[in-house]
Amino acid sequence: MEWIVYGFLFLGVVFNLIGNLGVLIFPDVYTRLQASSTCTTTSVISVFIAAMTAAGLSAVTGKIFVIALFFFVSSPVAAHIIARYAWNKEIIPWRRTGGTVKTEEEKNE
Amino acid sequence: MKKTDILDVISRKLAPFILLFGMYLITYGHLSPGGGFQGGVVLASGVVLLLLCQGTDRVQKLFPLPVVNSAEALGFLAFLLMGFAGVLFGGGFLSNFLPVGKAGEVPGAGFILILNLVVGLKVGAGITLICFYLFKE
Amino acid sequence: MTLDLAFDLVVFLFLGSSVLSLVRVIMGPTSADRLIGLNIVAAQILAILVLVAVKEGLHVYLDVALVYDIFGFVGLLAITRFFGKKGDL
Amino acid sequence: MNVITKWRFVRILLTTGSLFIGWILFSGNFVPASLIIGLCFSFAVAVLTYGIFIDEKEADRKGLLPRFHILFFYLIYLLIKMYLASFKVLFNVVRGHINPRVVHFRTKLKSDLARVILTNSITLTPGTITLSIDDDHLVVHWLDSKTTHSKYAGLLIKGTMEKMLKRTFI
Amino acid sequence: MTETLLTLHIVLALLVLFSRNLLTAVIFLAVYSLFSSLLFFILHAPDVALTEAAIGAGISTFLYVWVIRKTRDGVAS
Repeated sequence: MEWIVYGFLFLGVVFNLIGNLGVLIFPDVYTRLQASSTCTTTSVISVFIAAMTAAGLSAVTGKIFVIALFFFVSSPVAAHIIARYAWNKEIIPWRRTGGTVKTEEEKNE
Repeated sequence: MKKTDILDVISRKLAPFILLFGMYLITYGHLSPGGGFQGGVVLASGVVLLLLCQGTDRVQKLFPLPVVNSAEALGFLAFLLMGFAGVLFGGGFLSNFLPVGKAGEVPGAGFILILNLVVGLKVGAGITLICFYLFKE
Repeated sequence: MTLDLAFDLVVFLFLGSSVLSLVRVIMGPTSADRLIGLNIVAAQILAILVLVAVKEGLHVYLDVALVYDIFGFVGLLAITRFFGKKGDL
Repeated sequence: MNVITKWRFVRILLTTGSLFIGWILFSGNFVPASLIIGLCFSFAVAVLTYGIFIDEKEADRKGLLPRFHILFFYLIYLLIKMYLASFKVLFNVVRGHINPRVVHFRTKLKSDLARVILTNSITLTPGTITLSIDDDHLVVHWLDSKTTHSKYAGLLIKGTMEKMLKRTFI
Repeated sequence: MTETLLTLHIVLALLVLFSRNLLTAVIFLAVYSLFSSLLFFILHAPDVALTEAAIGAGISTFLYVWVIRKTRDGVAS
Protein backbone atom coordinates (compact mmCIF):
# COMPACT_ATOMS: atom_id res chain seq x y z
CA MET A 1 0.00 0.00 0.00
CA GLU A 2 2.81 2.40 0.80
CA TRP A 3 4.36 1.93 -2.60
CA ILE A 4 1.19 3.21 -4.27
CA VAL A 5 1.47 6.39 -2.20
CA TYR A 6 5.12 6.83 -3.13
CA GLY A 7 4.40 6.18 -6.79
CA PHE A 8 1.61 8.72 -7.01
CA LEU A 9 3.62 11.31 -5.10
CA PHE A 10 6.51 10.79 -7.51
CA LEU A 11 4.18 11.16 -10.50
CA GLY A 12 2.75 14.35 -9.02
CA VAL A 13 6.16 15.91 -8.48
CA VAL A 14 7.40 14.98 -11.98
CA PHE A 15 4.29 16.31 -13.74
CA ASN A 16 4.41 19.47 -11.68
CA LEU A 17 8.04 20.21 -12.52
CA ILE A 18 7.54 19.49 -16.23
CA GLY A 19 4.39 21.63 -16.29
CA ASN A 20 6.27 24.55 -14.76
CA LEU A 21 9.11 24.06 -17.23
CA GLY A 22 6.61 24.05 -20.08
CA VAL A 23 5.04 27.27 -18.84
CA LEU A 24 8.48 28.86 -18.75
CA ILE A 25 9.77 27.79 -22.17
CA PHE A 26 6.76 27.69 -24.50
CA PRO A 27 6.39 30.57 -26.98
CA ASP A 28 2.84 31.94 -26.61
CA VAL A 29 -0.26 32.04 -24.43
CA TYR A 30 -2.13 29.04 -25.83
CA THR A 31 0.82 26.64 -25.72
CA ARG A 32 1.63 27.73 -22.17
CA LEU A 33 -1.96 27.10 -21.26
CA GLN A 34 -1.70 23.59 -22.72
CA ALA A 35 1.24 22.75 -20.48
CA SER A 36 -0.29 24.34 -17.40
CA SER A 37 -3.77 22.86 -17.70
CA THR A 38 -2.86 19.29 -18.58
CA CYS A 39 0.23 18.73 -16.46
CA THR A 40 -0.82 20.68 -13.37
CA THR A 41 -4.26 19.10 -13.22
CA THR A 42 -2.77 15.63 -13.48
CA SER A 43 -0.18 16.37 -10.82
CA VAL A 44 -2.70 17.74 -8.34
CA ILE A 45 -5.07 14.83 -8.96
CA SER A 46 -2.24 12.34 -8.34
CA VAL A 47 -1.38 14.09 -5.09
CA PHE A 48 -5.05 13.82 -4.07
CA ILE A 49 -5.07 10.09 -4.89
CA ALA A 50 -1.92 9.61 -2.82
CA ALA A 51 -3.44 11.51 0.10
CA MET A 52 -6.66 9.47 -0.12
CA THR A 53 -4.68 6.22 -0.08
CA ALA A 54 -2.57 7.35 2.85
CA ALA A 55 -5.54 8.49 4.93
CA GLY A 56 -7.43 5.22 4.62
CA LEU A 57 -11.22 4.95 4.65
CA SER A 58 -12.51 7.69 6.94
CA ALA A 59 -14.12 11.14 6.90
CA VAL A 60 -10.89 12.51 5.45
CA THR A 61 -11.31 10.46 2.28
CA GLY A 62 -14.79 11.80 1.66
CA LYS A 63 -13.72 15.39 2.01
CA ILE A 64 -10.67 14.95 -0.22
CA PHE A 65 -13.00 13.32 -2.72
CA VAL A 66 -15.21 16.42 -2.68
CA ILE A 67 -12.18 18.67 -3.15
CA ALA A 68 -10.92 16.50 -6.02
CA LEU A 69 -14.35 16.57 -7.68
CA PHE A 70 -14.55 20.35 -7.42
CA PHE A 71 -11.02 20.70 -8.77
CA PHE A 72 -11.81 18.27 -11.58
CA VAL A 73 -14.68 20.52 -12.64
CA SER A 74 -13.14 23.92 -11.99
CA SER A 75 -9.69 23.43 -13.51
CA PRO A 76 -10.74 22.86 -17.15
CA VAL A 77 -13.28 25.65 -16.85
CA ALA A 78 -10.55 27.99 -15.59
CA ALA A 79 -8.32 26.99 -18.51
CA HIS A 80 -11.20 27.54 -20.90
CA ILE A 81 -12.04 30.99 -19.59
CA ILE A 82 -8.39 32.08 -19.80
CA ALA A 83 -8.25 30.75 -23.37
CA ARG A 84 -11.46 32.55 -24.29
CA TYR A 85 -10.13 35.74 -22.67
CA ALA A 86 -7.01 35.54 -24.83
CA TRP A 87 -9.08 34.59 -27.91
CA ASN A 88 -11.38 37.57 -27.41
CA LYS A 89 -8.39 39.88 -26.97
CA GLU A 90 -7.36 38.74 -30.47
CA ILE A 91 -3.99 37.35 -29.55
CA ILE A 92 -2.86 35.42 -32.64
CA PRO A 93 -1.70 31.82 -32.03
CA TRP A 94 1.93 30.98 -32.65
CA ARG A 95 2.69 28.92 -35.77
CA ARG A 96 5.71 26.79 -36.48
CA THR A 97 6.63 28.54 -39.73
CA GLY A 98 5.63 32.18 -39.28
CA GLY A 99 6.38 34.53 -36.44
CA THR A 100 3.80 36.04 -34.11
CA VAL A 101 2.18 39.39 -34.74
CA LYS A 102 2.33 41.73 -31.76
CA THR A 103 -1.02 42.73 -30.30
CA GLU A 104 -2.00 46.09 -28.86
CA GLU A 105 -1.52 45.10 -25.26
CA GLU A 106 1.90 43.60 -25.91
CA LYS A 107 3.07 46.80 -27.54
CA ASN A 108 1.93 48.89 -24.62
CA GLU A 109 3.81 46.99 -21.95
CA MET B 1 -32.39 26.24 -30.00
CA LYS B 2 -30.70 28.29 -27.38
CA LYS B 3 -26.96 28.76 -27.37
CA THR B 4 -24.85 26.52 -25.19
CA ASP B 5 -22.61 28.41 -22.81
CA ILE B 6 -20.18 26.58 -20.57
CA LEU B 7 -20.16 29.14 -17.78
CA ASP B 8 -23.94 29.25 -17.72
CA VAL B 9 -24.30 25.48 -17.22
CA ILE B 10 -21.39 25.20 -14.79
CA SER B 11 -22.59 28.05 -12.58
CA ARG B 12 -26.09 26.61 -12.55
CA LYS B 13 -24.92 23.22 -11.31
CA LEU B 14 -22.27 24.54 -8.93
CA ALA B 15 -23.93 27.48 -7.16
CA PRO B 16 -26.42 25.48 -5.00
CA PHE B 17 -23.55 23.37 -3.66
CA ILE B 18 -21.56 26.50 -2.79
CA LEU B 19 -24.58 27.91 -0.96
CA LEU B 20 -24.94 24.62 0.95
CA PHE B 21 -21.24 24.67 1.79
CA GLY B 22 -21.67 28.14 3.26
CA MET B 23 -24.51 26.77 5.40
CA TYR B 24 -22.21 23.93 6.50
CA LEU B 25 -19.48 26.39 7.51
CA ILE B 26 -21.98 28.38 9.57
CA THR B 27 -23.48 25.34 11.27
CA TYR B 28 -20.18 23.68 12.12
CA GLY B 29 -18.55 26.99 13.07
CA HIS B 30 -17.90 25.97 16.67
CA LEU B 31 -16.40 22.58 15.82
CA SER B 32 -14.21 23.28 12.81
CA PRO B 33 -12.67 26.32 11.14
CA GLY B 34 -15.36 28.65 9.94
CA GLY B 35 -18.15 30.50 11.61
CA GLY B 36 -20.63 33.22 10.91
CA PHE B 37 -18.40 35.63 9.04
CA GLN B 38 -16.65 33.10 6.81
CA GLY B 39 -19.84 31.21 6.06
CA GLY B 40 -21.57 34.45 5.16
CA VAL B 41 -18.79 35.33 2.74
CA VAL B 42 -19.07 31.90 1.09
CA LEU B 43 -22.84 32.37 0.77
CA ALA B 44 -22.24 35.72 -0.89
CA SER B 45 -19.68 34.17 -3.22
CA GLY B 46 -22.29 31.73 -4.48
CA VAL B 47 -24.52 34.65 -5.40
CA VAL B 48 -21.54 36.46 -6.96
CA LEU B 49 -20.78 33.41 -9.10
CA LEU B 50 -24.36 33.44 -10.38
CA LEU B 51 -24.15 37.20 -10.92
CA LEU B 52 -20.96 36.92 -12.97
CA CYS B 53 -22.17 34.05 -15.13
CA GLN B 54 -25.89 34.72 -15.66
CA GLY B 55 -26.33 38.47 -15.66
CA THR B 56 -28.21 40.71 -13.29
CA ASP B 57 -31.78 40.07 -14.36
CA ARG B 58 -32.05 36.35 -13.59
CA VAL B 59 -30.33 36.74 -10.23
CA GLN B 60 -32.52 39.67 -9.25
CA LYS B 61 -35.52 37.46 -9.93
CA LEU B 62 -34.16 34.80 -7.54
CA PHE B 63 -32.87 37.16 -4.86
CA PRO B 64 -34.93 40.37 -5.15
CA LEU B 65 -33.24 43.53 -3.95
CA PRO B 66 -35.85 44.54 -1.30
CA VAL B 67 -35.73 41.06 0.24
CA VAL B 68 -31.93 41.09 0.56
CA ASN B 69 -32.08 44.63 1.89
CA SER B 70 -34.58 43.76 4.59
CA ALA B 71 -32.71 40.54 5.42
CA GLU B 72 -29.61 42.59 6.14
CA ALA B 73 -31.53 44.94 8.43
CA LEU B 74 -33.29 41.99 10.07
CA GLY B 75 -29.93 40.34 10.79
CA PHE B 76 -28.71 43.42 12.61
CA LEU B 77 -31.94 43.67 14.62
CA ALA B 78 -31.78 39.99 15.55
CA PHE B 79 -28.18 40.34 16.70
CA LEU B 80 -29.14 43.23 18.99
CA LEU B 81 -32.14 41.29 20.32
CA MET B 82 -29.95 38.28 21.09
CA GLY B 83 -27.50 40.49 22.95
CA PHE B 84 -30.16 42.12 25.10
CA ALA B 85 -31.82 38.77 25.75
CA GLY B 86 -28.48 37.78 27.28
CA VAL B 87 -28.72 40.82 29.54
CA LEU B 88 -32.28 39.92 30.56
CA PHE B 89 -31.89 36.19 31.27
CA GLY B 90 -28.23 35.66 32.06
CA GLY B 91 -25.28 37.73 33.16
CA GLY B 92 -24.18 40.32 30.60
CA PHE B 93 -24.41 41.28 26.95
CA LEU B 94 -24.38 38.19 24.65
CA SER B 95 -24.18 35.71 27.53
CA ASN B 96 -25.50 32.18 27.16
CA PHE B 97 -28.93 31.34 28.58
CA LEU B 98 -29.80 28.18 26.61
CA PRO B 99 -29.01 24.68 27.92
CA VAL B 100 -25.58 23.46 26.88
CA GLY B 101 -25.13 19.88 25.67
CA LYS B 102 -22.10 17.64 25.37
CA ALA B 103 -18.98 19.06 23.77
CA GLY B 104 -18.33 18.04 20.17
CA GLU B 105 -21.92 17.82 18.99
CA VAL B 106 -23.80 20.13 16.68
CA PRO B 107 -26.75 21.29 18.81
CA GLY B 108 -24.74 21.21 22.04
CA ALA B 109 -23.48 24.75 21.71
CA GLY B 110 -26.64 26.47 22.89
CA PHE B 111 -26.37 30.16 22.12
CA ILE B 112 -23.42 30.07 19.70
CA LEU B 113 -25.23 28.19 16.92
CA ILE B 114 -28.09 30.70 16.72
CA LEU B 115 -25.68 33.62 16.96
CA ASN B 116 -23.61 32.17 14.10
CA LEU B 117 -26.75 31.81 11.99
CA VAL B 118 -27.71 35.43 12.61
CA VAL B 119 -24.19 36.70 11.86
CA GLY B 120 -24.08 34.59 8.70
CA LEU B 121 -27.39 36.04 7.50
CA LYS B 122 -26.19 39.56 8.17
CA VAL B 123 -22.78 39.22 6.52
CA GLY B 124 -24.04 37.27 3.51
CA ALA B 125 -26.84 39.73 2.84
CA GLY B 126 -24.48 42.68 3.31
CA ILE B 127 -21.82 41.51 0.86
CA THR B 128 -24.48 40.42 -1.64
CA LEU B 129 -25.96 43.91 -1.40
CA ILE B 130 -22.57 45.54 -2.05
CA CYS B 131 -22.06 43.39 -5.13
CA PHE B 132 -25.58 44.05 -6.41
CA TYR B 133 -25.16 47.80 -6.17
CA LEU B 134 -21.70 47.70 -7.73
CA PHE B 135 -22.75 45.42 -10.55
CA LYS B 136 -25.77 47.53 -11.50
CA GLU B 137 -23.39 50.21 -12.90
CA MET C 1 11.93 6.46 4.53
CA THR C 2 8.70 7.04 6.36
CA LEU C 3 5.53 8.52 5.00
CA ASP C 4 5.84 11.79 6.91
CA LEU C 5 9.25 12.47 5.47
CA ALA C 6 7.98 11.87 1.94
CA PHE C 7 5.09 14.25 2.54
CA ASP C 8 7.47 16.92 3.84
CA LEU C 9 9.69 16.50 0.82
CA VAL C 10 6.77 16.82 -1.59
CA VAL C 11 5.51 19.92 0.22
CA PHE C 12 8.92 21.56 -0.15
CA LEU C 13 9.14 20.61 -3.82
CA PHE C 14 5.70 22.03 -4.52
CA LEU C 15 6.56 25.26 -2.71
CA GLY C 16 9.76 25.57 -4.73
CA SER C 17 7.96 25.01 -8.02
CA SER C 18 5.28 27.54 -7.10
CA VAL C 19 8.10 30.05 -6.58
CA LEU C 20 9.35 29.01 -10.03
CA SER C 21 5.97 29.68 -11.58
CA LEU C 22 5.96 33.14 -10.00
CA VAL C 23 8.55 33.99 -12.67
CA ARG C 24 5.82 33.70 -15.29
CA VAL C 25 3.54 35.93 -13.23
CA ILE C 26 6.25 38.58 -12.94
CA MET C 27 7.56 38.64 -16.52
CA GLY C 28 4.58 37.47 -18.57
CA PRO C 29 4.22 39.74 -21.58
CA THR C 30 0.42 39.86 -21.61
CA SER C 31 -2.16 39.76 -18.84
CA ALA C 32 -3.31 36.29 -19.93
CA ASP C 33 0.15 34.92 -19.08
CA ARG C 34 -0.14 36.39 -15.61
CA LEU C 35 -3.54 34.76 -15.18
CA ILE C 36 -2.00 31.40 -16.14
CA GLY C 37 0.61 31.93 -13.43
CA LEU C 38 -2.09 32.77 -10.90
CA ASN C 39 -4.00 29.62 -11.80
CA ILE C 40 -0.93 27.41 -11.42
CA VAL C 41 0.04 28.96 -8.08
CA ALA C 42 -3.48 28.39 -6.76
CA ALA C 43 -3.44 24.72 -7.82
CA GLN C 44 -0.05 24.03 -6.24
CA ILE C 45 -0.95 25.70 -2.96
CA LEU C 46 -4.16 23.64 -2.90
CA ALA C 47 -2.05 20.48 -3.12
CA ILE C 48 0.19 21.75 -0.30
CA LEU C 49 -2.83 22.42 1.93
CA VAL C 50 -4.21 18.91 1.41
CA LEU C 51 -0.83 17.30 2.08
CA VAL C 52 -0.28 19.27 5.30
CA ALA C 53 -3.79 18.49 6.52
CA VAL C 54 -3.37 14.75 5.89
CA LYS C 55 0.06 14.72 7.50
CA GLU C 56 -1.23 16.38 10.67
CA GLY C 57 -4.26 14.08 10.68
CA LEU C 58 -6.76 16.89 11.21
CA HIS C 59 -9.68 16.49 8.87
CA VAL C 60 -11.26 19.78 9.93
CA TYR C 61 -8.40 21.60 8.21
CA LEU C 62 -9.65 20.37 4.84
CA ASP C 63 -12.45 22.97 4.87
CA VAL C 64 -9.78 25.57 4.26
CA ALA C 65 -8.71 23.76 1.10
CA LEU C 66 -12.25 23.68 -0.29
CA VAL C 67 -12.83 27.38 0.41
CA TYR C 68 -9.48 28.10 -1.18
CA ASP C 69 -10.50 26.22 -4.31
CA ILE C 70 -13.82 28.07 -4.59
CA PHE C 71 -12.32 31.51 -4.12
CA GLY C 72 -9.43 30.99 -6.50
CA PHE C 73 -11.99 30.13 -9.17
CA VAL C 74 -14.28 33.07 -8.38
CA GLY C 75 -11.41 35.59 -8.34
CA LEU C 76 -10.10 34.39 -11.71
CA LEU C 77 -13.62 34.53 -13.11
CA ALA C 78 -14.09 38.10 -11.85
CA ILE C 79 -10.86 39.28 -13.49
CA THR C 80 -11.62 37.70 -16.86
CA ARG C 81 -15.26 38.80 -16.73
CA PHE C 82 -14.44 42.44 -16.12
CA PHE C 83 -11.46 42.85 -18.43
CA GLY C 84 -12.69 40.82 -21.38
CA LYS C 85 -14.79 42.25 -24.17
CA LYS C 86 -18.05 43.84 -23.20
CA GLY C 87 -21.09 41.71 -23.85
CA ASP C 88 -19.36 38.39 -24.31
CA LEU C 89 -17.84 36.94 -21.15
CA MET D 1 -53.01 19.32 -9.63
CA ASN D 2 -51.52 21.09 -12.58
CA VAL D 3 -48.72 19.41 -14.52
CA ILE D 4 -46.45 22.42 -14.02
CA THR D 5 -46.93 22.23 -10.26
CA LYS D 6 -46.13 18.51 -10.35
CA TRP D 7 -42.95 19.16 -12.31
CA ARG D 8 -42.00 21.84 -9.79
CA PHE D 9 -42.36 19.36 -6.91
CA VAL D 10 -40.24 16.81 -8.78
CA ARG D 11 -37.54 19.41 -9.34
CA ILE D 12 -37.49 20.44 -5.67
CA LEU D 13 -37.26 16.78 -4.64
CA LEU D 14 -34.38 16.03 -7.02
CA THR D 15 -32.46 19.14 -5.93
CA THR D 16 -32.95 18.32 -2.25
CA GLY D 17 -31.68 14.79 -2.81
CA SER D 18 -28.53 15.80 -4.59
CA LEU D 19 -27.81 18.55 -2.06
CA PHE D 20 -28.31 16.14 0.84
CA ILE D 21 -25.66 13.79 -0.60
CA GLY D 22 -23.39 16.83 -0.73
CA TRP D 23 -24.14 17.59 2.93
CA ILE D 24 -23.20 14.06 4.00
CA LEU D 25 -19.92 14.32 2.08
CA PHE D 26 -19.20 17.75 3.64
CA SER D 27 -19.92 16.84 7.25
CA GLY D 28 -18.60 13.27 7.12
CA ASN D 29 -20.60 11.84 10.03
CA PHE D 30 -24.01 10.27 10.60
CA VAL D 31 -25.12 11.91 13.86
CA PRO D 32 -28.95 12.26 13.70
CA ALA D 33 -29.02 15.93 14.72
CA SER D 34 -26.57 16.82 12.00
CA LEU D 35 -28.58 14.87 9.44
CA ILE D 36 -31.82 16.65 10.41
CA ILE D 37 -30.18 20.09 10.25
CA GLY D 38 -28.66 19.16 6.89
CA LEU D 39 -32.03 18.05 5.52
CA CYS D 40 -33.61 21.36 6.59
CA PHE D 41 -30.83 23.42 5.04
CA SER D 42 -30.76 21.45 1.79
CA PHE D 43 -34.52 21.84 1.52
CA ALA D 44 -34.21 25.60 2.08
CA VAL D 45 -31.46 25.94 -0.54
CA ALA D 46 -33.45 23.74 -2.93
CA VAL D 47 -36.55 25.92 -2.59
CA LEU D 48 -34.41 28.96 -3.37
CA THR D 49 -32.49 27.57 -6.34
CA TYR D 50 -34.47 24.74 -7.94
CA GLY D 51 -35.23 26.97 -10.90
CA ILE D 52 -31.59 27.25 -11.91
CA PHE D 53 -30.37 23.81 -10.88
CA ILE D 54 -32.80 22.03 -13.21
CA ASP D 55 -34.15 24.23 -15.96
CA GLU D 56 -37.86 24.28 -16.72
CA LYS D 57 -37.29 23.34 -20.37
CA GLU D 58 -35.59 20.06 -19.48
CA ALA D 59 -38.97 18.42 -18.85
CA ASP D 60 -39.31 17.03 -22.36
CA ARG D 61 -35.91 15.41 -22.31
CA LYS D 62 -35.91 11.71 -21.61
CA GLY D 63 -32.38 11.58 -20.28
CA LEU D 64 -32.76 13.95 -17.36
CA LEU D 65 -30.88 11.56 -15.14
CA PRO D 66 -27.72 10.20 -16.79
CA ARG D 67 -27.06 6.48 -16.71
CA PHE D 68 -24.73 6.31 -13.79
CA HIS D 69 -22.90 3.09 -14.59
CA ILE D 70 -21.77 4.38 -17.99
CA LEU D 71 -20.85 7.71 -16.41
CA PHE D 72 -18.70 5.87 -13.87
CA PHE D 73 -16.85 3.96 -16.62
CA TYR D 74 -16.50 7.23 -18.52
CA LEU D 75 -14.79 8.88 -15.53
CA ILE D 76 -12.31 6.01 -15.19
CA TYR D 77 -11.63 6.09 -18.96
CA LEU D 78 -11.09 9.86 -18.73
CA LEU D 79 -8.66 9.46 -15.83
CA ILE D 80 -6.55 6.90 -17.70
CA LYS D 81 -6.60 9.00 -20.85
CA MET D 82 -5.59 12.06 -18.83
CA TYR D 83 -2.46 10.30 -17.59
CA LEU D 84 -1.52 9.16 -21.12
CA ALA D 85 -2.08 12.70 -22.41
CA SER D 86 0.12 14.14 -19.70
CA PHE D 87 2.94 11.81 -20.70
CA LYS D 88 2.51 12.98 -24.29
CA VAL D 89 2.70 16.64 -23.31
CA LEU D 90 5.68 15.82 -21.08
CA PHE D 91 7.63 14.42 -24.03
CA ASN D 92 6.59 17.41 -26.10
CA VAL D 93 7.98 19.76 -23.46
CA VAL D 94 11.22 17.85 -23.07
CA ARG D 95 11.92 17.50 -26.81
CA GLY D 96 10.66 20.98 -27.63
CA HIS D 97 8.96 19.85 -30.83
CA ILE D 98 5.49 21.38 -31.13
CA ASN D 99 3.24 22.22 -34.05
CA PRO D 100 0.21 24.13 -32.76
CA ARG D 101 -2.82 24.68 -34.97
CA VAL D 102 -6.41 25.82 -34.52
CA VAL D 103 -9.06 23.41 -35.85
CA HIS D 104 -12.84 23.63 -36.11
CA PHE D 105 -15.37 20.81 -35.96
CA ARG D 106 -18.95 20.02 -35.02
CA THR D 107 -20.45 17.77 -32.40
CA LYS D 108 -23.55 15.61 -32.60
CA LEU D 109 -24.55 15.86 -28.95
CA LYS D 110 -27.82 17.57 -28.11
CA SER D 111 -27.95 18.04 -24.34
CA ASP D 112 -26.30 21.07 -22.73
CA LEU D 113 -24.70 19.08 -19.92
CA ALA D 114 -23.27 16.53 -22.36
CA ARG D 115 -21.70 19.28 -24.45
CA VAL D 116 -20.15 20.89 -21.40
CA ILE D 117 -18.73 17.54 -20.27
CA LEU D 118 -17.35 16.97 -23.79
CA THR D 119 -15.61 20.35 -23.84
CA ASN D 120 -14.16 19.81 -20.38
CA SER D 121 -12.87 16.37 -21.40
CA ILE D 122 -11.31 17.88 -24.54
CA THR D 123 -9.56 20.46 -22.39
CA LEU D 124 -8.25 17.72 -20.10
CA THR D 125 -6.98 15.32 -22.78
CA PRO D 126 -3.98 15.38 -25.14
CA GLY D 127 -2.85 18.91 -25.60
CA THR D 128 -6.14 20.33 -26.77
CA ILE D 129 -8.02 23.33 -25.39
CA THR D 130 -11.51 24.45 -26.33
CA LEU D 131 -11.25 28.11 -27.26
CA SER D 132 -14.91 28.77 -27.87
CA ILE D 133 -18.15 26.86 -28.24
CA ASP D 134 -21.04 28.25 -30.26
CA ASP D 135 -24.05 25.94 -30.30
CA ASP D 136 -22.55 22.76 -31.82
CA HIS D 137 -19.48 24.38 -33.35
CA LEU D 138 -16.24 23.98 -31.43
CA VAL D 139 -12.96 25.86 -31.92
CA VAL D 140 -10.05 23.85 -30.56
CA HIS D 141 -6.40 24.74 -30.16
CA TRP D 142 -4.32 21.63 -30.77
CA LEU D 143 -0.72 21.25 -29.69
CA ASP D 144 1.28 18.98 -32.04
CA SER D 145 -1.42 18.69 -34.69
CA LYS D 146 -1.41 15.94 -37.28
CA THR D 147 -4.04 17.21 -39.69
CA THR D 148 -6.05 20.36 -40.35
CA HIS D 149 -8.96 18.65 -42.08
CA SER D 150 -11.96 19.34 -39.91
CA LYS D 151 -13.63 15.91 -40.04
CA TYR D 152 -10.49 13.85 -39.36
CA ALA D 153 -9.42 16.27 -36.66
CA GLY D 154 -12.82 15.87 -35.03
CA LEU D 155 -12.54 12.09 -35.21
CA LEU D 156 -9.04 12.15 -33.72
CA ILE D 157 -9.94 14.52 -30.88
CA LYS D 158 -13.44 13.45 -29.92
CA GLY D 159 -12.94 9.77 -30.70
CA THR D 160 -14.55 7.44 -28.24
CA MET D 161 -15.61 10.15 -25.81
CA GLU D 162 -18.49 11.38 -27.93
CA LYS D 163 -19.85 7.88 -28.43
CA MET D 164 -19.78 7.11 -24.71
CA LEU D 165 -21.38 10.44 -23.85
CA LYS D 166 -24.09 9.85 -26.43
CA ARG D 167 -24.93 6.58 -24.75
CA THR D 168 -24.88 8.21 -21.33
CA PHE D 169 -27.17 11.17 -21.96
CA ILE D 170 -29.32 9.67 -24.76
CA MET E 1 9.42 27.12 5.23
CA THR E 2 8.13 30.12 7.17
CA GLU E 3 11.20 32.16 6.23
CA THR E 4 10.68 31.42 2.53
CA LEU E 5 7.08 32.52 2.72
CA LEU E 6 7.95 35.73 4.60
CA THR E 7 10.59 36.61 2.01
CA LEU E 8 8.05 35.99 -0.74
CA HIS E 9 5.64 38.33 1.04
CA ILE E 10 8.15 41.17 0.98
CA VAL E 11 9.00 40.58 -2.68
CA LEU E 12 5.35 40.42 -3.74
CA ALA E 13 4.41 43.52 -1.74
CA LEU E 14 7.22 45.47 -3.43
CA LEU E 15 6.04 44.21 -6.81
CA VAL E 16 2.50 45.39 -6.07
CA LEU E 17 3.80 48.80 -5.11
CA PHE E 18 6.06 49.31 -8.13
CA SER E 19 4.02 47.81 -10.99
CA ARG E 20 2.84 50.37 -13.53
CA ASN E 21 -0.20 48.54 -14.87
CA LEU E 22 -3.19 48.40 -12.53
CA LEU E 23 -4.42 44.95 -13.66
CA THR E 24 -0.94 43.56 -13.01
CA ALA E 25 -1.07 45.04 -9.52
CA VAL E 26 -4.41 43.34 -8.84
CA ILE E 27 -3.05 39.97 -10.01
CA PHE E 28 0.00 40.39 -7.76
CA LEU E 29 -2.30 41.22 -4.87
CA ALA E 30 -4.30 38.04 -5.49
CA VAL E 31 -1.09 35.96 -5.49
CA TYR E 32 0.02 37.77 -2.33
CA SER E 33 -3.14 36.87 -0.49
CA LEU E 34 -2.91 33.24 -1.65
CA PHE E 35 0.58 32.94 -0.16
CA SER E 36 -0.56 34.78 2.94
CA SER E 37 -3.32 32.25 3.42
CA LEU E 38 -0.78 29.41 3.13
CA LEU E 39 1.39 31.09 5.78
CA PHE E 40 -1.52 31.33 8.22
CA PHE E 41 -2.41 27.71 7.53
CA ILE E 42 1.11 26.47 8.26
CA LEU E 43 1.20 28.45 11.51
CA HIS E 44 -1.96 26.53 12.62
CA ALA E 45 -4.48 29.34 12.33
CA PRO E 46 -7.08 27.83 9.98
CA ASP E 47 -9.75 30.40 10.83
CA VAL E 48 -7.56 33.28 9.76
CA ALA E 49 -6.46 31.37 6.66
CA LEU E 50 -10.10 30.85 5.75
CA THR E 51 -10.89 34.54 6.13
CA GLU E 52 -7.80 35.57 4.19
CA ALA E 53 -8.61 33.21 1.30
CA ALA E 54 -12.23 34.36 1.20
CA ILE E 55 -11.75 38.10 1.53
CA GLY E 56 -8.32 38.58 -0.02
CA ALA E 57 -8.57 36.36 -3.07
CA GLY E 58 -12.28 36.55 -3.77
CA ILE E 59 -14.24 39.59 -2.72
CA SER E 60 -11.49 42.25 -2.65
CA THR E 61 -10.32 41.18 -6.14
CA PHE E 62 -13.90 41.67 -7.31
CA LEU E 63 -14.09 45.16 -5.79
CA TYR E 64 -10.67 46.33 -7.03
CA VAL E 65 -11.27 45.06 -10.55
CA TRP E 66 -14.67 46.72 -10.69
CA VAL E 67 -13.28 50.07 -9.55
CA ILE E 68 -10.39 49.92 -12.04
CA ARG E 69 -12.69 49.16 -14.93
CA LYS E 70 -15.05 51.94 -13.92
CA THR E 71 -12.31 54.57 -13.72
CA ARG E 72 -10.68 53.45 -16.97
CA ASP E 73 -14.01 53.73 -18.78
CA GLY E 74 -14.58 57.18 -17.36
CA VAL E 75 -11.16 58.57 -18.22
CA ALA E 76 -10.15 56.89 -21.46
CA SER E 77 -13.39 57.10 -23.43
